[in-house]
Amino acid sequence: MKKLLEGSQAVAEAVSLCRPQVVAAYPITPQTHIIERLAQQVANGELEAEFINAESEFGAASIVLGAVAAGARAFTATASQGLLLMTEVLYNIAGLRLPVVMVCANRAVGAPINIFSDHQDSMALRDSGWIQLYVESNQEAADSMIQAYRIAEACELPVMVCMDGFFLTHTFEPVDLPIQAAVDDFLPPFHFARALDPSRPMTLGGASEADNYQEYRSAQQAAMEDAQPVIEAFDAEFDDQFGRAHGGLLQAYRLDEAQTVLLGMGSLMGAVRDVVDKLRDQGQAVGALRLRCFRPFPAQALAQYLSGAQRIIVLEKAISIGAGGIVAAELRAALHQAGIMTPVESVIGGLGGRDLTPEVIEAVFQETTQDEAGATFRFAPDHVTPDEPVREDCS
Amino acid sequence: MDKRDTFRHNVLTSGHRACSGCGEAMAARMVTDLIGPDAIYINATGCLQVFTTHNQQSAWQAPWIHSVFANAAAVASGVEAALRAKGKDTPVVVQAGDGGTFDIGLQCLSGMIERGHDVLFVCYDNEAYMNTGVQRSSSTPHAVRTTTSPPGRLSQGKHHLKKDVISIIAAHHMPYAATATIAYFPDLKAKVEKAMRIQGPRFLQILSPCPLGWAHDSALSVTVSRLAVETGLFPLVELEHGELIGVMRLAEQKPVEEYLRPQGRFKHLFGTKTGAVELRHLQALADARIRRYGLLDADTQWDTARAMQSARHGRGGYASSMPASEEVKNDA
Amino acid sequence: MMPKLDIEPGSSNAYHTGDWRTRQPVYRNKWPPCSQTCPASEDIQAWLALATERQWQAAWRKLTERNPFPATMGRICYHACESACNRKHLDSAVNIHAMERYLGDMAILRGWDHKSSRGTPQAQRVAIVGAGPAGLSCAFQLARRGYPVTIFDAQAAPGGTLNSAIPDYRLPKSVLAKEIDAILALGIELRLNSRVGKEISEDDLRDEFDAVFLAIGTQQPRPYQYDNRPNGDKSSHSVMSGLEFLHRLNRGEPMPLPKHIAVVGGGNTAIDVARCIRRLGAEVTVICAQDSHGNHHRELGTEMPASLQEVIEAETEGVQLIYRAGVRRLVRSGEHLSGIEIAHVDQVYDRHGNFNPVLFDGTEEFVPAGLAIFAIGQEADWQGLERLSQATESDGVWLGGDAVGKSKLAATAVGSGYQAAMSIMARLKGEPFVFDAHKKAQITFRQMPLHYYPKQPRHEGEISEQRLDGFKEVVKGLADDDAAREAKRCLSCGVCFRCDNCWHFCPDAAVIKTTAGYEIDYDYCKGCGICAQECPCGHIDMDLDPASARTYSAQVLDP
Amino acid sequence: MDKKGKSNMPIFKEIRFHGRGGQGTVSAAALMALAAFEDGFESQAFPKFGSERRGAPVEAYVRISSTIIRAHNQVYTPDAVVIQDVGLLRSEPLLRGLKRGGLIVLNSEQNPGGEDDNFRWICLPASQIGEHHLGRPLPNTVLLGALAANTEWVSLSALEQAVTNHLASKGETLVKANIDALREGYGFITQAEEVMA
Repeated sequence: MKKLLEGSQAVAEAVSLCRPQVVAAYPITPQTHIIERLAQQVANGELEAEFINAESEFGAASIVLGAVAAGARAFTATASQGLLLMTEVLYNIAGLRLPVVMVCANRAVGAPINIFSDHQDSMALRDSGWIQLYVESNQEAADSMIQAYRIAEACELPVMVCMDGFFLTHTFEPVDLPIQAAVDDFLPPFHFARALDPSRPMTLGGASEADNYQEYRSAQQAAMEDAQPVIEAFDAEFDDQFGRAHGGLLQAYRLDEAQTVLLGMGSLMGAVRDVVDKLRDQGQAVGALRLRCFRPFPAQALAQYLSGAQRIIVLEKAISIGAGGIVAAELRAALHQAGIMTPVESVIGGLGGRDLTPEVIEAVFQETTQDEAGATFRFAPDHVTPDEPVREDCS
Repeated sequence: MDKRDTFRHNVLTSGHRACSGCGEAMAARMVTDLIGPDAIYINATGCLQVFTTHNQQSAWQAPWIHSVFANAAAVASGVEAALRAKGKDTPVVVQAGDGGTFDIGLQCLSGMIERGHDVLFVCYDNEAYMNTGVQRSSSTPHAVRTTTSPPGRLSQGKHHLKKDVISIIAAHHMPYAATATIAYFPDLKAKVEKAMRIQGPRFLQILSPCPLGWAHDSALSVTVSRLAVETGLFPLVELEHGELIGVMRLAEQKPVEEYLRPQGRFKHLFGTKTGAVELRHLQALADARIRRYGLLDADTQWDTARAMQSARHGRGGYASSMPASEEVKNDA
Repeated sequence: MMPKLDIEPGSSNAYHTGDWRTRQPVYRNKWPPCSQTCPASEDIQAWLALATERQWQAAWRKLTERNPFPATMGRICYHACESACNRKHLDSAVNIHAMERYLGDMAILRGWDHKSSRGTPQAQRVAIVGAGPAGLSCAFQLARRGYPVTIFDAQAAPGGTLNSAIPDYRLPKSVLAKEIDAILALGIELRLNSRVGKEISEDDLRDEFDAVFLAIGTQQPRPYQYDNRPNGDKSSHSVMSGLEFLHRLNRGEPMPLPKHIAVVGGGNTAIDVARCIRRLGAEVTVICAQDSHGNHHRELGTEMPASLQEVIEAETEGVQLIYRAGVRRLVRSGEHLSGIEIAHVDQVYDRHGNFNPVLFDGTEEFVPAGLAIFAIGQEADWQGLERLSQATESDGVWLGGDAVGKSKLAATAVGSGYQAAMSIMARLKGEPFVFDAHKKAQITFRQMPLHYYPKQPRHEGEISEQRLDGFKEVVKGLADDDAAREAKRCLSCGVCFRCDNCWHFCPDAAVIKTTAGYEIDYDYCKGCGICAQECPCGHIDMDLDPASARTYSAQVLDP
Repeated sequence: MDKKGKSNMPIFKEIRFHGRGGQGTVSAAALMALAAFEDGFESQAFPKFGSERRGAPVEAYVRISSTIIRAHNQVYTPDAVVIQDVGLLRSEPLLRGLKRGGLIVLNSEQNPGGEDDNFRWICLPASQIGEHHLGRPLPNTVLLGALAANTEWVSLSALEQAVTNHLASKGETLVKANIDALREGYGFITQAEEVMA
């Protein structure tokens, strides 16, 4: 049944439906409402799980590492500084091929310290070996939790569901939560073959040397490659069962005959769709492509979608300092590899919570001046906030 | 000079964005004014850092740096080492909340103390993660409601005990470690001044009520911190090289209920059978702390009554300026 | 523009957190309970504050602004101020009356006078009838402000009841005389042995003076009845009024007394009489219709009216008291009294609140007594003043003192004289007069966190060892050092004494300390209320901030 | 009010709530969105992002739409502004972006000089009413009632349902008190000639 839920609560309810046995977390804005809700569920007896208040994010990540290694389904969530403090452990989880699922409530990274949303934190972990799904709405955030456990456990890869802090975590909007039986149907109980168990004493996390370390990494890479069809397939299966799909790897919007494609990740794509509709109404051939799965990077699928585009604009809320737009750079590489030479405009904005409003997105589209020679990206213009009451009439 | 700064420096000045009635803002203002502006302050992440440095505005009138949550003591170690290398003796002071002390910052703190850095580490203990909206920390007392230790069908608030951090710190055999609270300014002053006279690592744990997280009236921050001491739940102690050298005696032991009642974070304990068990538990914890530190029979003149008493600087009763004295007008 | 990596110190001052405020602290002087209760409206706190600094003369001047009888009142006033003193909720009340006496005695000893406070001479003349505390108080206030005053009194000496009915062991005559002399030294004309209607006519008073203040006191015992015989039975040596007894004693008339005496009454006069009798060597029993002192009885309204301290002194001196007892009849053998029959009093006051005891049959007891003294109140004697007493302030006539009003305390008379003086002056100047001393904001101990004050024992004057040996003063004055220390026991209720609490505790550094005191910096004050909560003396109020519609509660963690 | 009939009407409204930390501002926005959702609309509610300090100015936003709401941006040009504390007027530009003809629901006994004909002012002593019903001067549900009565964007019954659901865990007494407060607020209807469509 559809309910109006805060994003954090929707995610917590969805996690709860996945029957995690261990939840560990350390509070950080804007992740807190997720773990607070889970804590309340445990206190009320609505969720049978061990809820562990860690002493740091480093501890929280390590707790879920241990929990999954011991064969339990586990959950954690963090953001920003907390995600970076987890970094060493997150690489380790991925290297151990433990199917951990976590939420990153996307937030800027300090200094200067800033609690508002951008993608700088999770993008910094892009090379860690985690699957990363960037969600657009609270509905998708909730559904993606259920998909994430299925994907993680099927691929033995950890999954990070990235949802924009505040824009999603703190926003109430309609969410349809599935019933427990349906989720149980979709997501079988977790059986971890390599679980630590005296009846089958195995060693996890041993040392490796030059003659085989690289093979661990190539195996991870292969697993990532293999995960792409799995992600697609489970999204389709989810659609069959629950009547909702989120695009699997990529979600296209009005791409038919689109000459210009606006591409981006996360909640900003809602506004992008509104802009696309408006521009289409004005006769512009514009479409949108949402990159839901950033890791594994769906290079081939992207090339297929974008083969006909004449103008590609990538909007992204992170910057690789010293290089520029991360998604744009990877997209250029992918298109180049596919022999598509359409230039990719890289527009960076929304850092530290700056609002990428429909007006800003439209302005980005309308900007026709050439980028400075040699520039690989530009910053999005600012939204102009009216200080005085506007004289636009109420409808 | 601004008349605001005539009688003290206001190292932590106005315009900061702490909640109304913030105990931590009060404690930090007291401590930093006692130390003065000729010091370098290192702040861990937390309320104090957030509310004093909002968006390109700073409430600090002394050199101050914030890095991340866990590393304040290590940053301070570096600052102190640099000053030593440059032949300076500027005091170095760390300010952190209980999260940055008891939990995420404990490792760096332990390292700083073990290496003997000449740093004063001040922990403003408000017994939970208030900056993120009241989640439990290892400093949160038993049975307290927070958002991550919520009471529910299976729970009476936090299951675990408040970490005895002063004992952990003192076990480093460091020169000076003490507890204090905002309610007893003369005591706090003596401890800060003493700490500033001592070389080497020093530690102060200052109980700083949070009207938001403790859910008490914003006017009661001082009152509540006084009751924490008077009930025995928060003993005021001093340790040198791991040895207990002084306590604040309780002039009168108050029942813990007096302390718990005004605080919403204990509200769920009242009126239920399971809650009553936790109330007895909290009383027993207070009794045990009183016995452990000898708070009722310590051989010291310094007690909770003496430490409360206001200095009488001027004469009171300048009521002669009151309108009651018509003579003033008529006689003229 | 590149934002700064280093931020200016104190730049947060640009952000005014005062806008967050819904309540605002305000420094506001309160009227402490001692002054609230003082019938003479003394600014007790102010003169005690001066005394803490050993500014004795300044303290005395502050005190005498309202009451020119400190040495007298310090001895005989029943000090309601001390019953009201907030300090009794910490340890024990400040010994205000001893301090008052200390200052009064010092003034007499050092010869301080009131001349320095004389105001500009005025033309309008005021006549005062009665040289008791009310009349003298009124004369004092008017004379200080330059008005020519003439006092008429029927007696041969001034002082009224203070002179005629207060025993020497409580008030030595010389002390009263010195204080009256100091008042008269302001240039007041005193005409003794001058009874209106006899020595001077009502018309002359009206004609010669611009204003007349009638303060004739109560010199006539209230009528009492027993055996259906009225009190006019003056032929009897076995029955008299308390007032008559005290007058005769004070005049030094010899009074042969029987071994047992019964005093009927529960007021201070009854106790005075009883204590005098003890000093004259007889046994005495006080028959009191009301209950003994105690909270329960006070709540019921049946507590005896006499001062508790006086009762304790009386009991110490061997006075017997019987409560809840009324006189059924006098038991005589011939013309001699052998005793009185008393019975249990059920109801003391009737439903209108009038004293009207109901005695229960069958509860009679016999109290042996050779003399019965009825001390059940006294009344004014308006003979010769029939017309003036009906006049009003608009006719230029004021009434005051014991003769009017319910309270018969000397301090009330002093306060009444003060009020009359103020009213007369205002009328003579054509200004409106509002007496509002008791309408100011009060302060109770509940508004004061008393734990901020150290406990200190109350200093008492020494008690004479030979108290029943004649009529020497029982209580001695305070020692000098004790007086200074006792003054410091004043909590300064409602009035700032610069403890720094508000300044120390403000989380927002929004209290500014100055050489003159403290100021709230409303640019930054968030209105948390800690300063008000922790102000030891309750000097700070939390008002609704004028910019805010309504206060909101910060009590409960919101969902 | 008929849910289906309502949801067929194309509308898109944005509301901004101003209050102080601790006044239930975010809750008010959530209740408004919940009620609109009850009425069959799409809706969205969210706070001004950032940490909330007790006593500090707080904002929250609501969108109500007959079609799906996809954007997650802040509200810049609201159709109505709800002001929970008149004291905020002295420092915050509370009317910024408010559309011409927009509604201002203000917790104040008097109109503090809002003679601007471009807006409609509803002033009511919501704290007093709140205190009367709740024992605490909480204005939020009272103002919601007034907002609903003067806009017809949401029905009273939907608001009551929202309050009942949202506060269920706090006990029946609190639910009832809030509904009473809501109803009294609903009684404050503008003097103006018409209500907004």
